[in-house]
Amino acid sequence: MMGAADIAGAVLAVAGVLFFLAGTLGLLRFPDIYTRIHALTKADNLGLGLICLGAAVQSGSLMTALKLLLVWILVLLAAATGASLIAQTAHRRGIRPWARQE
Amino acid sequence: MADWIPVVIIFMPLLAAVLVFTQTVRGVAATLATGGFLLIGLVALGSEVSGQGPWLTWQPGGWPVPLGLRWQADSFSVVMLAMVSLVAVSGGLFATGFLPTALPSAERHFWTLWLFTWAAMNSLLLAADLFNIYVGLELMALAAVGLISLSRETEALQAAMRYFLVTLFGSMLYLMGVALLYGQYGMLDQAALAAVIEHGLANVVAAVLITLGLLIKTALFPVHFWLPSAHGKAPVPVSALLSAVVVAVCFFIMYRLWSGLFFVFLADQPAMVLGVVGLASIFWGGLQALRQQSLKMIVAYSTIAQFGYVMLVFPVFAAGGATVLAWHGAVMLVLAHGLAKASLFFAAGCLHIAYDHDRIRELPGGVGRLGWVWLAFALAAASIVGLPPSGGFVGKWRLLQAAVLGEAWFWAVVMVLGALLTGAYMYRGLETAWRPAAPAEAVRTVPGIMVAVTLFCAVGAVAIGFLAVPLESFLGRTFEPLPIAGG
Amino acid sequence: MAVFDLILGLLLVVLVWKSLSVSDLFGAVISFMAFGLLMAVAWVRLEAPDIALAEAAIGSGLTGALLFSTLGRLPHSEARQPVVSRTVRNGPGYWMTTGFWWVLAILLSIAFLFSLLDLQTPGLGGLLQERLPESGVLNPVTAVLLNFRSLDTVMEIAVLLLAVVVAWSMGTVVWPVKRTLPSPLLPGFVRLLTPFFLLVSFSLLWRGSHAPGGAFPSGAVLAAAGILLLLAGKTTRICPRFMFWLRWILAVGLLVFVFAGVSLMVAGYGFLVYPEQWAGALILLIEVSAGVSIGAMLMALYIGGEPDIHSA
Amino acid sequence: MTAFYLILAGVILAMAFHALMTRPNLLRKLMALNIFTSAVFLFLVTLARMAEPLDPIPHAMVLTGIVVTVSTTAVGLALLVRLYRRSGSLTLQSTDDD
Repeated sequence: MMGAADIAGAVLAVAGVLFFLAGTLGLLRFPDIYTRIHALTKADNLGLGLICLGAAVQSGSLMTALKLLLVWILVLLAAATGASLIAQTAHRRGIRPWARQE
Repeated sequence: MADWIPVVIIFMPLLAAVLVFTQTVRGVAATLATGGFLLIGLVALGSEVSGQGPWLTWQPGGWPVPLGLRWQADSFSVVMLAMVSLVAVSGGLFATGFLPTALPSAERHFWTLWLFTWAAMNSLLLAADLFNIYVGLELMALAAVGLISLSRETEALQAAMRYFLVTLFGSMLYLMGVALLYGQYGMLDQAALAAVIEHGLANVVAAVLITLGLLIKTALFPVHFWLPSAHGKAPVPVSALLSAVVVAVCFFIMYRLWSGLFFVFLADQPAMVLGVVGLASIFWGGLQALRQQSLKMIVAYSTIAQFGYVMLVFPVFAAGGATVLAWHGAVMLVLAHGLAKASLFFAAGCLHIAYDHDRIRELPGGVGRLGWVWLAFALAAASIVGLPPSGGFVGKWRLLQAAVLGEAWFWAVVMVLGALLTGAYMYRGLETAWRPAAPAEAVRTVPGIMVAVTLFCAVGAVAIGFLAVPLESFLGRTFEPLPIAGG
Repeated sequence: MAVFDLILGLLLVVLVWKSLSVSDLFGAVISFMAFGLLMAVAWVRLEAPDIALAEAAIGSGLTGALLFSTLGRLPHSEARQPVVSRTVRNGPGYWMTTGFWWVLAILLSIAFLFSLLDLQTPGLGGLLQERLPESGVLNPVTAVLLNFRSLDTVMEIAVLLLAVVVAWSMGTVVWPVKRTLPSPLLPGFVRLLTPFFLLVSFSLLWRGSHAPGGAFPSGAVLAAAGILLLLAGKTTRICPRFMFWLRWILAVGLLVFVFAGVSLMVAGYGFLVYPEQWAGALILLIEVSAGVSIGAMLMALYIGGEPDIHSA
Repeated sequence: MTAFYLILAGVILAMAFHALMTRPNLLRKLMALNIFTSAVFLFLVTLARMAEPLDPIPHAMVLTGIVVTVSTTAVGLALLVRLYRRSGSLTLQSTDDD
C-alpha cells in the first residue's frame, strides 16, 4: 500500500531525475566549457534538491529531513565553488566563451 | 608459556624503527640495542622450545582460534629468527662503514627502513594466521622497496619499481588463495585448516595461487626475473639483507605451507612441479651467473640457483624414506646460504669501496691489501658450493642422503650437477684473486669494521658445518610440521 | 533490484575499461575515481557499509587525490600518451603477446570463479555474534579490527607509517607550497567547511563503536580537511620544532596501540587482551590516537615527500 | 545476486590482470594493480555475503586491505615521480640480462 507521503515522495524524486537528465544532456550537447558547467550546476542542484525533498517526505522524520537539507546545502556550496574554480581556470587559460557564429 | 617472548621479538625492532623515525634514538644504537634484546628473547625462546617443544603457540588478543589469531614457533623458527638477527646486526655494522663513504644521502632514512624490514621478517616467522602473513608480506615488501630505492641510480629505481609491481602482484595472488581457503572453511589458522583440509577443486586452486604468489616472492625460475637487478643494484648492505634473509623468509612461509597445510597434496605432481621449478632455477640461475661481468650480479644470480636447490626438499619429502634428514638439510642450507650470501655481498661491497667498481675483468689481480676480504669471499664461496666442512656442505649432504635413502635417484643426480655448476661460477669470482698481480692501488681504504663483518659472516657460514651436531639435536629428531590445532 | 545490480555492474566494467584503455591519463584517473565511488555503492549492496565508507574516503577519494597530484608533478606531455605505442602495436609479436595475456587472464579468473562457486562458506558470523558482547563494542567490524584480530590492525598502522617513511626517503618537497589561487571563493568555502570536517571526523570516530565508522574513515576525513586547507593556500610555516611534533603525531597511533598491548601484558592479562570492563574505553583511546595519526599520515602521503624546511 | 557479483569480480579481475601485464605506462600499471586489488576484495566481500549469517570478518580484512593498498599506491607513486625525474620516462626498460 502506498500512502500519500510515498506518492508525493516518488513524484518529487521523478521530477528530480528529470532535472538530472536535462543537466546531463546539457553536459553532453552544449558547445563549450562555460555553458556545460552552467547546465550541470543549475539543473543538477535543483534535481538533487527535489530528490532530497522527496526522500525527506518519504522518511517522515524531522531529523532525517534536516540531515537531507544539510546534504543539499553542502552539495550546493561545493558545486558553486567547484564550478567557479573550473570557470576561472578556463578563463585564465584563455579559453573564450562560445558565441553564435553569424 | 612466557607471553613476552614473541612480543619482544616482533615489537622491539618495530619500536626501534619508530623511535629512530622520531629522531629520539640514533640508528646504529637502535639496531645494536634491538640485537641485544632479541638475543635475550631468542635464548628464552630457544630454551622454551627445547623444553616444551616441539611447538609453542600464543594468542595475541586472547581469543581462541577461529575468531582470533595466533603466533607459533618451533625450532626452525628459532634458528631462522637467529639468522635474521645476525644478518640484520652485521648488515647494520657494515652500513656504518659503507654508507658514509658510498651513499651519504641515504643515511637519513636507512635505519628506519632497515628496522621496519627486520620487524616485518620477525612477524612473518612467527605468524600462524594466513591473513596476518599477508599484512606482514606487504610490510616487508614496502620496506624492501624503500631500501632498494635508497640508491639514487636510475637502474636501482627501475629495479625497485619492477620489484614493487611484481611483489605486490604476488601478494594479491596469495590473498586470492587465502580468500578461497577462508570461503571453504571459515578459518585462517594454518594448523586448524590443516586438520580439516581435503582434496577438492577450491583447495587445489588455493594451493596453486598461494604457491605462485610465494614463488614470485622467492624469485624461482619462471618468475625470478626481478631479482638480479633488484639485488644487484641496491646498496650493498641492502642487497645482503634482501638476498640472505628476505627471500629466505618467503621460502620459509612456502615451506611451512607445503610441509603442513598442503602436505596432503604434496605426494605426486605438486612435489614434482616444485622440484622441477627448483631444477630450472638451479640451472638457469647458474648459467646466468656464469655470464655476468660484475661480482654483485654473480652473487645475485646465485641466490636464484641456491633457492632452487633448497626447493629440492619437496620431491625428497614426497619420496619418503628420510623426511627428518631432508628437513635438517633444508634448514642447514637456508642458514648457511644466508650467512655466506651476506658475506659475499659484503665482500663485493668492500671491493667496490676500494676500487669504485666490481667488474671482475677490470679488478686488479692479486689480493693486494684486501687479503682478509678475499679470504672471506673464498670461505663464503666454499660454503655456497658445498665444500666440506662448511655449513653448505652439511646441508647439501643431508639432502643428498635423504634423496638416496628415498631412492629419488633423479633428484640426487640433479643435486650433484647443481653443486658442480655452483663451483664453476663461484670460481669465476675467485679467479681474480689469484690472477698474476698487476700494480694497481686501491682508490680508498676500506674501513676495518666492514672487513671484520665480512669475515665474521663467512666464518659463521663455515662454522655451521662444525656446529651441525648440536644444531641437529636442537632441531629434533621428529618431524612435526604443525602445532596442535586447538592450542 | 536485479536491474540495479546489472546497471551497476555494467558501469563498473565500462569504467574499468576506460581507466585502463584511454589514451588520456587525466580522463583515466577520473574514470578510476568514479570506479571507486561506484564500488562504494556495490559495497552497500553487499551489506558492507563499513567498507563503503572506507572505499569512498580512502579507496576512491584519497587514491584519486594521490593520482592527481602525481599527474600534476609530471609535465603535461606525459598526460596524453597512446596506451600502446604505434610501433609496438604494428610490431610482429603484439597480437600474440596481448592474446597470450588475455588467455591467461581469462583462465585465471575462470579457475577462480569455478572454485568459488562450490565453496561451503561457513563463515564466522554466528560465532562472532556470540562473542560480540565480550568485545566492548557493538559494531562487529570494529570488534574484529580492534579486539578479535587487533594484531592485524597494529601491523596495518605500521604499514601506513612505513609508507610515509618510504615516501619521505624518496625526496623532499619545497615548503611552504606556493599556489596561485584562481578564485577567492575556495579559501572562503574551506574556512566555512573546516568545522564541519572536524565534526564529521569526530562523529565517525564516536560512532565506530556501535555503527559503521571508526578510526580509518575518521582519519581520512581529517586528511581531506587538511588537503583542502593546503589547496586553499592555508599553509603553516614549518620550523624544526614543528617537524619534531609532526613526527610524533605520525607515530602516536602505532605507539599507543603497542603500549596499550604491552602494558596489558605487564599487568598480567596478556598482549592486547582487554579486560572486559575496560575494553570499550581502551578501544576508544586507541581509536582516537589512531584516528589522529591516520589523518596525519594520509595527508603526509598526499604531500608526497618530507617537507624541506630549509628551502623557504 | 551473489553469483552476479562473483562474475563481475571475475570480469574486472581479468581486465585488470591483462592491463597490468600489457600496458607499458607505469601510472596505468599502478591503476591496474589497484583495480585488481578491488576485484579481489569484491570476491572476499561477496563470500562474506554468501555466508549465513552475514560474516563481518572478511569486511574487517578488506578494510585492512584498503588501507594497505592506499599505502602501497602512495609509495608506488612517489617512486614513479622519483624515477621520472631521474630517467625522464614513465616506462620500465626491459632487463638485458634476461
